[in-house]
Amino acid sequence: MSAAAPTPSTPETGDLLYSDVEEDLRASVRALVEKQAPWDVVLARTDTEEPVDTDLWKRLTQEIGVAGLAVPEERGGAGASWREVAVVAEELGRAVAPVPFLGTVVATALLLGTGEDELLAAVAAGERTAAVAVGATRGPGRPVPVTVERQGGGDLLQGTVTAVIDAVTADVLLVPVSGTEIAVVEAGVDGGGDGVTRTTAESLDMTRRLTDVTFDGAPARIVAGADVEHALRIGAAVLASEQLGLAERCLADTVAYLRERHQFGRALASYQALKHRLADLWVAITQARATARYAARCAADGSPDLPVAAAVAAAHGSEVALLAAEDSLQLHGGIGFTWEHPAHLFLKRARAEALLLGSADHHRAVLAELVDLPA
Amino acid sequence: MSAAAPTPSTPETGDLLYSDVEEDLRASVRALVEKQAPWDVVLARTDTEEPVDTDLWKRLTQEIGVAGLAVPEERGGAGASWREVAVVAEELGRAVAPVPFLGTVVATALLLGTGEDELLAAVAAGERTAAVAVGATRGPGRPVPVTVERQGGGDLLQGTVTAVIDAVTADVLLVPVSGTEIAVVEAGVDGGGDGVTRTTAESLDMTRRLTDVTFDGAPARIVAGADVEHALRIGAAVLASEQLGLAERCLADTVAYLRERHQFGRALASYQALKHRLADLWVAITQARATARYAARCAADGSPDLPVAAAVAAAHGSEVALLAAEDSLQLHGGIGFTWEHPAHLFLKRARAEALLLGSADHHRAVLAELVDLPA
Amino acid sequence: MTSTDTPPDLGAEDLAARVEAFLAEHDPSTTEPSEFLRERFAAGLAWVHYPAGLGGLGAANGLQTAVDAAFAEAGAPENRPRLNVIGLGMAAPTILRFGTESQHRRWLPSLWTGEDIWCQLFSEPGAGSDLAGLATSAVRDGDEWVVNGQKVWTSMAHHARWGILVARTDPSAPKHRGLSYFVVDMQAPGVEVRGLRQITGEAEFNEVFLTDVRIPDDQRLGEVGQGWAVAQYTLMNERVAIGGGTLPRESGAVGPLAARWREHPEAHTPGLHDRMLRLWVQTEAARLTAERLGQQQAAGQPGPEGSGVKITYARLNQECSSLELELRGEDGLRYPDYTERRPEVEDYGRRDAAWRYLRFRANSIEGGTSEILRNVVAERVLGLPAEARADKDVPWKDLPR
Amino acid sequence: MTSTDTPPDLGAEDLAARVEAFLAEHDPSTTEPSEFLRERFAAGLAWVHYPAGLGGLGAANGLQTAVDAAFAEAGAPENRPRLNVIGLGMAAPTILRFGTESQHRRWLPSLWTGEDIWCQLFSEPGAGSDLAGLATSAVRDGDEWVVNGQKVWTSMAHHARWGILVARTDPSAPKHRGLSYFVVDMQAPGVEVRGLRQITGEAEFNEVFLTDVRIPDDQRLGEVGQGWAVAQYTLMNERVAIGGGTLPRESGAVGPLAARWREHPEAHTPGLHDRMLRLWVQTEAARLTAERLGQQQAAGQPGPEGSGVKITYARLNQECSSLELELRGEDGLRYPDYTERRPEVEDYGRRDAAWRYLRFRANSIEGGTSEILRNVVAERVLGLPAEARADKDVPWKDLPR
Repeated sequence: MSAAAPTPSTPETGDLLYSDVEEDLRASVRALVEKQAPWDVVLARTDTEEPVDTDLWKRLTQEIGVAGLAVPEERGGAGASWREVAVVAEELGRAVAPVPFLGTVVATALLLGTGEDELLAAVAAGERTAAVAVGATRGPGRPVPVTVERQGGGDLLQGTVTAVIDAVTADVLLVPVSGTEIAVVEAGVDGGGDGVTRTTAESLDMTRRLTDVTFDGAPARIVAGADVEHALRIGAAVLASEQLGLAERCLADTVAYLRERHQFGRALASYQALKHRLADLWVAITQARATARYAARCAADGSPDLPVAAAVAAAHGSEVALLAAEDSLQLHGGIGFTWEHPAHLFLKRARAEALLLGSADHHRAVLAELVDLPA
Repeated sequence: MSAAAPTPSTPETGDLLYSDVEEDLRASVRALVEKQAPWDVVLARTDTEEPVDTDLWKRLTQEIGVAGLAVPEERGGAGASWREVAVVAEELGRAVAPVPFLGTVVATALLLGTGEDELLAAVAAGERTAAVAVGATRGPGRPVPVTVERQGGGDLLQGTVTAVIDAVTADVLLVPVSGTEIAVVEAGVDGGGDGVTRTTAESLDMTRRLTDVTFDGAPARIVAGADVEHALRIGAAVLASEQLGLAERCLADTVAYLRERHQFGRALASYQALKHRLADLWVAITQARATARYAARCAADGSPDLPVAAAVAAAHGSEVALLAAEDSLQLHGGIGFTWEHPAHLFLKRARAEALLLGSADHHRAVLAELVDLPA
Repeated sequence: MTSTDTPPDLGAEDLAARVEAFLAEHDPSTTEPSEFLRERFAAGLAWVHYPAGLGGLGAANGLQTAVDAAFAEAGAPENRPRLNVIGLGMAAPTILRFGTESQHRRWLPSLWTGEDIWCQLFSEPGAGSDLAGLATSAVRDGDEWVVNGQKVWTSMAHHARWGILVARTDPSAPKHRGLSYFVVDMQAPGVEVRGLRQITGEAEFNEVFLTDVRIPDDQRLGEVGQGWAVAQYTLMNERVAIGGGTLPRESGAVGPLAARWREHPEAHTPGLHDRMLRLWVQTEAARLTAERLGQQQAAGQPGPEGSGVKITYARLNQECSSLELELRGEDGLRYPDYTERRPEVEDYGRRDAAWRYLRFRANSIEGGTSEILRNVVAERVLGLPAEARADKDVPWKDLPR
Repeated sequence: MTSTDTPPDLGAEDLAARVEAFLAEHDPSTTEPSEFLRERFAAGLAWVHYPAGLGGLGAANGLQTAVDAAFAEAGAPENRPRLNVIGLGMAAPTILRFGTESQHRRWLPSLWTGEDIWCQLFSEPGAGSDLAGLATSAVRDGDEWVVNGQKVWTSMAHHARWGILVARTDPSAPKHRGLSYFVVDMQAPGVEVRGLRQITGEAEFNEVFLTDVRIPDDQRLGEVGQGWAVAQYTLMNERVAIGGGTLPRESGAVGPLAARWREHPEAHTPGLHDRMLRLWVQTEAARLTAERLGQQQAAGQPGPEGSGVKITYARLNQECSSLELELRGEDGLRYPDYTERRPEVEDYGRRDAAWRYLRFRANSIEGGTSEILRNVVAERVLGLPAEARADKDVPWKDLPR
């Protein structure tokens, strides 16, 4: 905050386009998701007791390998990068697919720093599902609500973590116990492992239900080398791509509806006020795409600009996705307010995502520090 | 900020309409201003060395009595109220009339608390012009930058006050020296009285130029009983009505232009995106009218809700006037960007007014205290 | 219908005296409620501005408030005003204005007492903003009409005994000229009411399917082909709700937001503070605007600000509840219950923040979308040219849909 | 025009060698600048993608940057690129595309060297967004055209030797079909250039009055009646400016805003902080969007994002400079000087904040209003129906104006 603070330097932008490999990956994911989880199937699942589409997740991980993209080949992954992960996130966001992808992303980023290669490989292969036990709204830089009791036979975990992302079907929980250490806890399936109680919360976002987890003397293995802040930042960066995909879907659905729907003898798409609104939304989405791509690029290349890139992408992506979902419902009129139309699936996802891994407000505050614009 | 803070009570709204007397007053002011200061005359004056229309001011004060409306009859005024003052402000704002009305309002509010009845009566009659020497951006609650030296023969004033409103032609300056005391300084005409140096500033708002005033041992009479905060609050409340008048004018001019201007074979007024923008502006203006009227009503009746009413009116009025002026210029297209079109007169006034007597940001901060919504 | 037994200048005092006399004769604590209401109707103290014999005394409109207050104070039974909001607010004035004398006598008493709940069968899946484009058909068959079609957004249909219906009686006429207006018996064969689940999970509104429903011609209101004008009259009555009494500061969606702010200082951030204050200012501005509109209406200047007030409240409800979710943080990610069910008619302020966020999305759609209302302001207030349309003079059946 | 002395695959190395050889022969420090520039043109190193004989070597478009850099490094004289931005950016490609061989030789050399500045005479007071509605007439008289009308927003006209002009040659044809395109001698009798004062006080642009101006027919570009197509080509070249090289973070109007913030902690408030951070994020998003667009164009995918980038930058310039005034407080109420004068061509970032606030109002008007650009996005990108218009097939003279 000196009187002659320099303008921040400009990191290299890098490649913001999609590679052919990425487009192929996108096509594979889209084809599978459109076949197995079209919106009416996704909607119908929300009224069941199985909110996660475990079969779709199995096929995504085992046929396409979406969980191992950012994991090096020698550690059991596909040896691609967070760029490709971000493309998958776009497609899953576009479909509000009820699979534990985001949680897996954060867990993978966390495990990559540790020596837990066996677990990492199992997660990458889709054989195991891991979730990171932090509150869903937690942006980088917030405290951890559990304690470790060192006992003779091993470490026992005590405490409650509420609103955990993608823990509904996780069979292993990674619990940050300091900035660099995590406790690995076997969670079992269907409810909980030893000393672990999971309760699936009734969640605003019906396609990504949150879990309250209580550890009451749960046996844990403490593992070092985990960079919790970095993993959450990777999560925020990838989330921005999910938001991009969601926003694109909302725009596309709305354009299609307005072209088809006639009122007063004209297609709604011919009304200039609606045209301009969609044009503004399209402009906002081009920006969300650029920021999400840049964040993914920084994550992939280990750029020192990742904290800025992730904060920009998250702050911008949250608002664009919410705008797209709210505009989409509004422009669909009454039908968009009904349960049997998909608009609410996107609205609920977008409204919840705007709080996930740090709100836009939080990310702007983070940014203020990073780019020397203090309060 | 207790856990069970009650919802604020609701003061009586009072009459928000215009009385017949007010409408008559409006008609008189409008007729005079339209005749003597149409926009091209106002514009031409800005290129001269006489930025204030002293002849118009003389007629407004002496023929219509605009300076004495809030002054009781027994003290030389018309015995009306701040409501009528606010109506005059609407009309002068609509015309961006270059007369020292706003400064007179604040000066009058200040003098009403004192025993300076001779001066008050002279100001009310338009025989003298008084300005309050505080910086133009000063909202209620900021310090005073002058000092008083008590000397044998009387008090001498020392210090500089920059950006004073309506001091260009003032022949007496009222300088707050504490929350309840003012120094009355003879300013002379054309430049300055004894120990007073005035410099008219090149101002963003060409129709209300600001003055930097330096007191270097200026003889002053210290007067008690002045409520500086209250006077500034009255000023902010009346300013909201001026902003209302300006916004109404901008909307009316824009509607007229869009109806007349054809592009692509249609009147611009037939394009729905422009129609909706004007509709939104109209809605905002109805709100500015309600808040300005309520502030004037509270000022007139000595309501304890005046601080809230003035802050709401000022915060809202600033933004609506600026929106109206910016939209007006934009929707006039290229012609609105030229010097020879009036749009810029309103834009510059509105942009400056948004800082006058406290910005919207400042008024919201004041409000946070008043309605128990602390940061 | 004219009345002969009404004093020409029935004043507030006269009415107060009549209420007092009525209460003396019918003790609310001992009279059976429906009996009490029927007697009140018969005494002309139901809606005093209605004609004598139809529940009123031909008094001035503004005098009703004091009468209602006096009955309420005496502990008189209510006529289910929230459940029968369509009947009392929209159906009744339309029946009065367009009905025959026998129709008045048939429907108004049980409507007012709340024995019969009414619903409104106007909107259709293909006719929302463009109501005149509706497709439900009514074909004449002797003294009856045979109705087929689908209506939607019908509140109270699952409680209703009667519905007011607009249907197309002449598809070869231009859209506004081929409509007629009926009263349909909701218990008639072929009327099927289905709850319409909405994004909150609940079914607050209904779809109504009409399959070969037979309506006697004496249940038609207005002339054949006059349906658009009758429907406009009904809808006009929808928008008179604003005004009357001082609106409390912090009413509406800003209330729970401000309360949450005051109760949770640990959630305060500068950015959220600024947004909340902006919404507070806008809400107060909207409140004063509504107050001013009420004063204008009371002064006989029925200004067009109503559309602006509705646009603004819809936006503020949405933005306040959305900000409230941000303020709630993790709690904002939870939802009480998406299970399909019928909601109570209740105060929104008491519902969960996430529920309100979802429910308020409809505020800018129901009762005129914000986009349509901007057209209204632009065209009727500012006098800007109407949107180009090609559907006014073409036979309805030839229009694109 | 085809060239015979250009190697079929002239590469970057070949060009570098040619530049080196040229510089060896023409020492920039001793050669007279205009002489140097003429020789550079003759050597085909002016715009290397132009044909041989017209300042180029028929090389690939992307190779120019390195050539310019090499000349700049050697201290070679410039060809007044900022003053002749219209000539180099818009007139030259149009002359090349639509001109005859003799027109090429007549105009391109002195254009490129900067000896002759060019201006563009398209917009009129009555034809802004709707350029095809222009009214300036050109009437044939033997081998000449007699031109009458008024043009506006003509930058550089007071410096210009030549102007590119669109005029109406057939008022009875529909608007787009009655136009022709000319090169007008700005020193010809009847051409009057007047500074057009703008809201900043300065006269940056001009009005140009054309009174019985005679233009020889050999100064026509393209066929009679083909003026719209030629003008479209000219305007297409206006929008290629984006891309190339990394845009610096905090470039544009957010730069001085952020600098002011860092330098004046005493002016910080939470509300202003939030607004500034939002604008910072939006600016960074816009920067990355422009970067991505540049990458797309470089990859041969000339996406339509350009309109969106322009809309966004206009808004951000306006909002950032407005917020900067709030941050300046009392200083934001002052203005440097409203005196009418001709401004220098200079960096906006160095001007006063209040000046920028005013100047940036034009950003959403000049070069396509934001409203028109939203139409472009809606119709050309999203494929939504075009606005209804009734002016396309009617004789121009019968249109409402």
